[in-house]
Amino acid sequence: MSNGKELLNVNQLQTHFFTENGAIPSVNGVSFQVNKGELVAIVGESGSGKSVTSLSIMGLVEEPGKIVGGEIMFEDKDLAKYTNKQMRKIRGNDIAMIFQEPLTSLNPVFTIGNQLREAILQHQNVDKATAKKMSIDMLTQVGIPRADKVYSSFPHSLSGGMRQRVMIAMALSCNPKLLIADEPTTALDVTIQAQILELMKDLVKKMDTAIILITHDLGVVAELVDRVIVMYAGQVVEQSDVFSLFKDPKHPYTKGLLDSTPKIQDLNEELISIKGTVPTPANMPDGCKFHPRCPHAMDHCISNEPKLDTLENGREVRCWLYDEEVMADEQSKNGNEQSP
Amino acid sequence: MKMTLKRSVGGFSALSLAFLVACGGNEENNNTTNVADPEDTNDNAAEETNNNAAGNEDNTEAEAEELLEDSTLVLAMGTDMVSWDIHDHGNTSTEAVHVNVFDYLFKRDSETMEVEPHLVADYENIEDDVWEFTLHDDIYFHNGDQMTAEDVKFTFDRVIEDDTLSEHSRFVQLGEIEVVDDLTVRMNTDGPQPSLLNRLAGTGASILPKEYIEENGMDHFLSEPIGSGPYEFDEWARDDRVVLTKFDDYFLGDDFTEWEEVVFRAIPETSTRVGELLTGNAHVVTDIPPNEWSRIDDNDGTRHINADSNREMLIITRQTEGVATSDPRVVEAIDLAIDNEAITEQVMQGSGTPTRTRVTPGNVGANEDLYDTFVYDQDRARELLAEAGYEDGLEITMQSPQGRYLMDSDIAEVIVGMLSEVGITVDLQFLEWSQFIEHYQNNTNEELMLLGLASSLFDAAQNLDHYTTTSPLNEGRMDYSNEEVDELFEAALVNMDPDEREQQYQRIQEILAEERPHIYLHSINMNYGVSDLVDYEPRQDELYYANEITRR
Amino acid sequence: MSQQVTPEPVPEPQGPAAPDSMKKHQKKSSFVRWMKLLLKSKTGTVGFLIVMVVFIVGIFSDQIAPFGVNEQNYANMLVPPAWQEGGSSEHFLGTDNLGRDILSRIIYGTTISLLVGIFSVVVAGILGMAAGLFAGYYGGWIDTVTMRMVDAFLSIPNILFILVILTVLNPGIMTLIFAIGVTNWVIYARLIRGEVLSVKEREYVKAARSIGTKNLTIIRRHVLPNVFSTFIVISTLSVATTIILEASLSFLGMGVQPPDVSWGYMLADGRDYLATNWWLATFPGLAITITVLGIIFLGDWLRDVLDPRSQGR
Amino acid sequence: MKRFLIQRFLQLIPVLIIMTFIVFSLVYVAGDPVALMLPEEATAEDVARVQESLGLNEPFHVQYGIFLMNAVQGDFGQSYRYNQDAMSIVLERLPATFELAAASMIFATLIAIPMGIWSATRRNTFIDLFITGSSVLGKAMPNFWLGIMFILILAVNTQLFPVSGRGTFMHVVLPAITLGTAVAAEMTRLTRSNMIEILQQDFVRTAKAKGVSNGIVTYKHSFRNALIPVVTIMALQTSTLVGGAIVTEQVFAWPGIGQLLVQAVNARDMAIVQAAVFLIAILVIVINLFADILYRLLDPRIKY
Repeated sequence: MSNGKELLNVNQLQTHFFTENGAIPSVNGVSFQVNKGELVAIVGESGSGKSVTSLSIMGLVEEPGKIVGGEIMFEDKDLAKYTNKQMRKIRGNDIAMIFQEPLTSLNPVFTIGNQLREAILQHQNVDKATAKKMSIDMLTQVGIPRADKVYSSFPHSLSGGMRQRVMIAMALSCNPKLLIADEPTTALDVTIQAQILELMKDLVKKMDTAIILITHDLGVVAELVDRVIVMYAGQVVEQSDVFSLFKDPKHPYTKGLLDSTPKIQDLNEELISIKGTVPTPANMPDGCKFHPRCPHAMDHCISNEPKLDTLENGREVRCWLYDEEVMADEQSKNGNEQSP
Repeated sequence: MKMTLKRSVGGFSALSLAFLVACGGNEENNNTTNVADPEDTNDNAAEETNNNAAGNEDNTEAEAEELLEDSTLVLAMGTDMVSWDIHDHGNTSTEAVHVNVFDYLFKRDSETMEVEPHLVADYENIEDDVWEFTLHDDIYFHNGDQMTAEDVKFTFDRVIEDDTLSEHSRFVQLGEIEVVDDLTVRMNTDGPQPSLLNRLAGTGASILPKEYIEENGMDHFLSEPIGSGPYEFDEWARDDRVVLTKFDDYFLGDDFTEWEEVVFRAIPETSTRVGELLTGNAHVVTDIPPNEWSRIDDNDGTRHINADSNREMLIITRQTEGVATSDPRVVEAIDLAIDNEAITEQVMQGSGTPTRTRVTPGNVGANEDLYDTFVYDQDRARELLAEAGYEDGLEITMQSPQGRYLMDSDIAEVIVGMLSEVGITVDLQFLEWSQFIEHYQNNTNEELMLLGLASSLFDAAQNLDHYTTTSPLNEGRMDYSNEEVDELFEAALVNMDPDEREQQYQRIQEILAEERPHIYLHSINMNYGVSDLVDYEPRQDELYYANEITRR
Repeated sequence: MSQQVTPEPVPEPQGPAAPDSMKKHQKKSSFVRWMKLLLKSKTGTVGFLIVMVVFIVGIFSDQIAPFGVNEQNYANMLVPPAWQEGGSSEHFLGTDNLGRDILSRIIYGTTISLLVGIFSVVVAGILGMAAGLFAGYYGGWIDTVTMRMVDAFLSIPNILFILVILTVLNPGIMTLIFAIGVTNWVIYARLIRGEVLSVKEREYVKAARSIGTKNLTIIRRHVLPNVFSTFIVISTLSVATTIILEASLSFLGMGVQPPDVSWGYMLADGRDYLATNWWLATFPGLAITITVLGIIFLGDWLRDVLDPRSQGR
Repeated sequence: MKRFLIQRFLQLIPVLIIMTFIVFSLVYVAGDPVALMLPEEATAEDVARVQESLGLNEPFHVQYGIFLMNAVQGDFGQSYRYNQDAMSIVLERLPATFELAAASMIFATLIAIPMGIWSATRRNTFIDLFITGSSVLGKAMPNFWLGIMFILILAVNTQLFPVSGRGTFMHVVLPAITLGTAVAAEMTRLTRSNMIEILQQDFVRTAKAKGVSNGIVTYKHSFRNALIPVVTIMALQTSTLVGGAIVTEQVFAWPGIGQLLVQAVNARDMAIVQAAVFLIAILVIVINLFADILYRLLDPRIKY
């Protein structure tokens, strides 16, 4: 599969949580690729398994969760088989991660500098003074004024936006090949959001870092990424380049997501929301996982689970609507059922 | 981490070892069966403890011997001494330490308890109420000052004049004291005092260094006391230890004692105190209850000693009119219902002697016919109760202290059980000591009150002071009254004819044995654990003269 | 955001609003639900069973005990437990130095240990609740004085305080309960006051006040349900602490006094026999340890189910 | 900081006044010690005489007033038993109790913190179960029982440690373990639950995402945060520790304030009781104050 451009290839990843009520498949056969320097978004509602996917890549799934199947090929090495010790060399160095809550993601009792240089000291063979210099440099790069002062201050004295900049600085300090950003702007003010996204975009371009952006906000996606992966209930339901997706969403779920995102041009239109909520892993419906909420659900969807089909120009979708056989069946059954 | 693990294991093992101790003991016991004493149910566990300890026997002895080589004697007591003020402590265990640092004018012989001259070289009873004492001329205090008549006068004047001192009431009768010359004093007592010499051979009669106290003040004396005794004060860490060192210029000579250092340790917890003996860190330990005897006896290198004391357990009966116990038949029934031997032999494992008198052998005026005897007759007790009109039962209250005297609460519970067998229901009230003594002092005692009484005077004058009609120790408390007793007591108090006086006292005791203002139970034996490295003959007055303990 | 395991629905503290007709039905189903919850936790189940057994023994001690509590027998003194050499099946756990049956005494002791444990917590709870409500609700100098009193009480080790109180009042069951109660009220006072203060600031309480709802009603409806679960947990664990405390007081001669008997008294009384006749102290000691263990297990489980924040801790 | 300290000190004054009032009232109600001071043979007259000489016949408020005036000057009256200034006797004992309490605290901390961390990081394993189990057991055993067992097993039977008394380092081991066990148990439980909470925090995940070692995650990032509440508990435990010392000192014949207090209470030597309670209360308060300051130092979020 490797073609020299490919950085990460997640293949049939399965991460389960083992609880008193049995194993709960939180990530259930997820596959996707990320190329070097590529900006990819994973989109989905909370509970769709997108965060667990990212944590699985990082090897940070907590007990009682466990990767039970599939592979995570990173530069042709299977991270799913790595021990924690081996993963430590990857984490923060080759793959870095930014979390949603800048407020709680920094340790309140250590200075910014202390936490920032930690990763540098861990992965690069430099002394403390150099690490400090590199840290301050990094802080400057993420646009923090008076970086040397911020270096020795505590997290609580910084604003949310500043803290997220610190997080970015921390993540990029070792020049990673892949940056996973888990809802990096959700907790921030709208005005700050744009700045942070812009900053990330600039920096990864400069450093040739690939990004996996985890978000539920399609607005953010549109601004930043090249390609979008839509997840629902632990599975990939659609995968497409960003333009095609916005122009012509295939999966009914993607459509629903797009319809529920406000756009400047239709401010006067009513927002359409997807009815219902994401099913909890414990109460997964049979058949297509989305059928209870799907406006186009057919009888076939209730008991048969669709596969991820490849469409034209590399797009993928998991929906019976694009299966010609099924559609033919359905049409003959209902006669005048309309197509999407 | 390692240490942590140990701790948790320790926690568990403390618990489980209790079982091991027991179970293991049983098995091992099969091999080393101790047939000698089948009745002794203590054996199983005791034997085991011993086995465990056996491996360290050498160690034990080595430690004890090491101490002896340094000529250090260690005594472990249940309570610490309370003060160096010889006139203001009022307790025996304090006096037991004091006697090593101070001297009395007279001293009791260790075996016979006879009063003999000590600091006094010569004395004369000039008139019934005038006494003259001459000191030895080579007595020195620890600071080098010679002891003179002035010191004697100073000492007794202090206790006579200061009525806040606890010993005050025992010494007021001494009257005026004159210094005749350097070494001679004359006491003009307040009336004839037949028991004067006894008084001069006990608590409060140690001689203090006048000059030292007047120069430095009493407070300084109390923190750095000096006396004329065989040992000098070295250190007192309260509730821990009193350390005394040998005084080289002692007037009875350098070889009076073989110990260079004597340590009195205070260890309130009985099993801990016994532990110190078993591990060889103490040579003599006091106040050993019966359950520990086997542990001490079975251990190589230690033994337990049972000795007479001048303490007695008794029940105060309230004979105030209208109270059930004012009926002599009721008190007799109570006395008859109590099986004293069962108490002394079963409960106390032989650590007591039944008695029907308060004046036990060793005291002036003792009536030996009433000692080591008791009355017990349940049927007669029931008859007497029926005669008194209580055939359907009688309900009375008994107050008892707890933990004050050897096995006091056990004795109280046993007595309640015995009385219930003849139809007397007793509401037993255990009182914490301070509450108890308050009831006692305020005369709010109920029908019965269990008490232990000691006497330091070794003279019936003190023991029998409780029974005269107007005695503050009687009036309001027992409300016992017998004219003959009153007359005999008054007469004996000033009777300078020893034989006649003795007879008077003995007659009083006969009356008391029948009329029972106090129901006498038994004299308490004192129990000691002693290392086999030393010889020790406990004294009846419970004082620990270190020089009387000797190396084997 | 991330895929968390959904916890079992946590039972809300019962609101007082349930209409009477509903209650019976609710009771049953909630009982079943509680039992299910209980069985899920091993330690909780063990704790619950221990506590139940102890309670039953405590309540029916008269019927269960083979001998009278103070029934002496001089012919049978210091008999070891039945399985030991020299033991007798009549006295399963052996006899003490006055020939009293240890098993029977432990059974009787259960009642008194529990009485002291539970009622001292009740006394402390009532006092603390009153003080906490009063201080929290009226604020001002009442609050200041109460809180300074709480601080003063907290600065003195409670065993010391109880010791001094017991010197004044002769030790006994009632005085013990009283002494422990008046010493431990501070824990509850602080808890309740804190809750009252926070509840007072809430909008709905302000609203309730503005329409003239009585203070008592506000307290009953808004304060008590909120502190109920913490209160229950603290009280449960307090019973355990009190049983230990009573033992320590007995050791110092200030615990339950004979002819009454508690585990603490037996343990303290038998301690001198540990080296020679181990069964005198070991069995009451085990009774204390096992019971306290059970109560702590139960209390921890209660904390887990009543306070969702502490799940699994 | 200065303002905070001043404020805290000012708060102490009413606390101390209330405390002395409570103790004094109790002592007053407890009645006078005169009956105990005198031998069994003493008469009512003797009692009255001594009472007057000690000023015990004054009314309550007068006695309290005098007491308070003197207390401010550090004078808590004379111990009737020792015929000495009560406070000086109590102070004389302070080092012993301090030594015992400090040793117990060190023992407890050394045990509890690693144990708590260990069991928190190995949640639901056998080790966790074992540690939580032993900590419950540690709380469930009355400490005098533990002490006597230690003496029997470790001092008398195996002679690893001295039986009793104060002196060398070995002397303090058994009493310190006896006294420290309950505290260690409590602290283990607390450390564990704090650690579990902290380990679930976002910043721990951040640290892991940086690729730092487990040790750094556990001991640097988590422990420092978990320590903050533990410090408070340690301070609160001083009161428990002193309370436990009363019992432990008795078992091991340790010449500290605890033993002094028990004897003083039994003998109604109330000058000593008052002086000791006052001193202990002050110590407890001061230690808690220190903990408060330490708390602020450990947690940079708190501003003065």
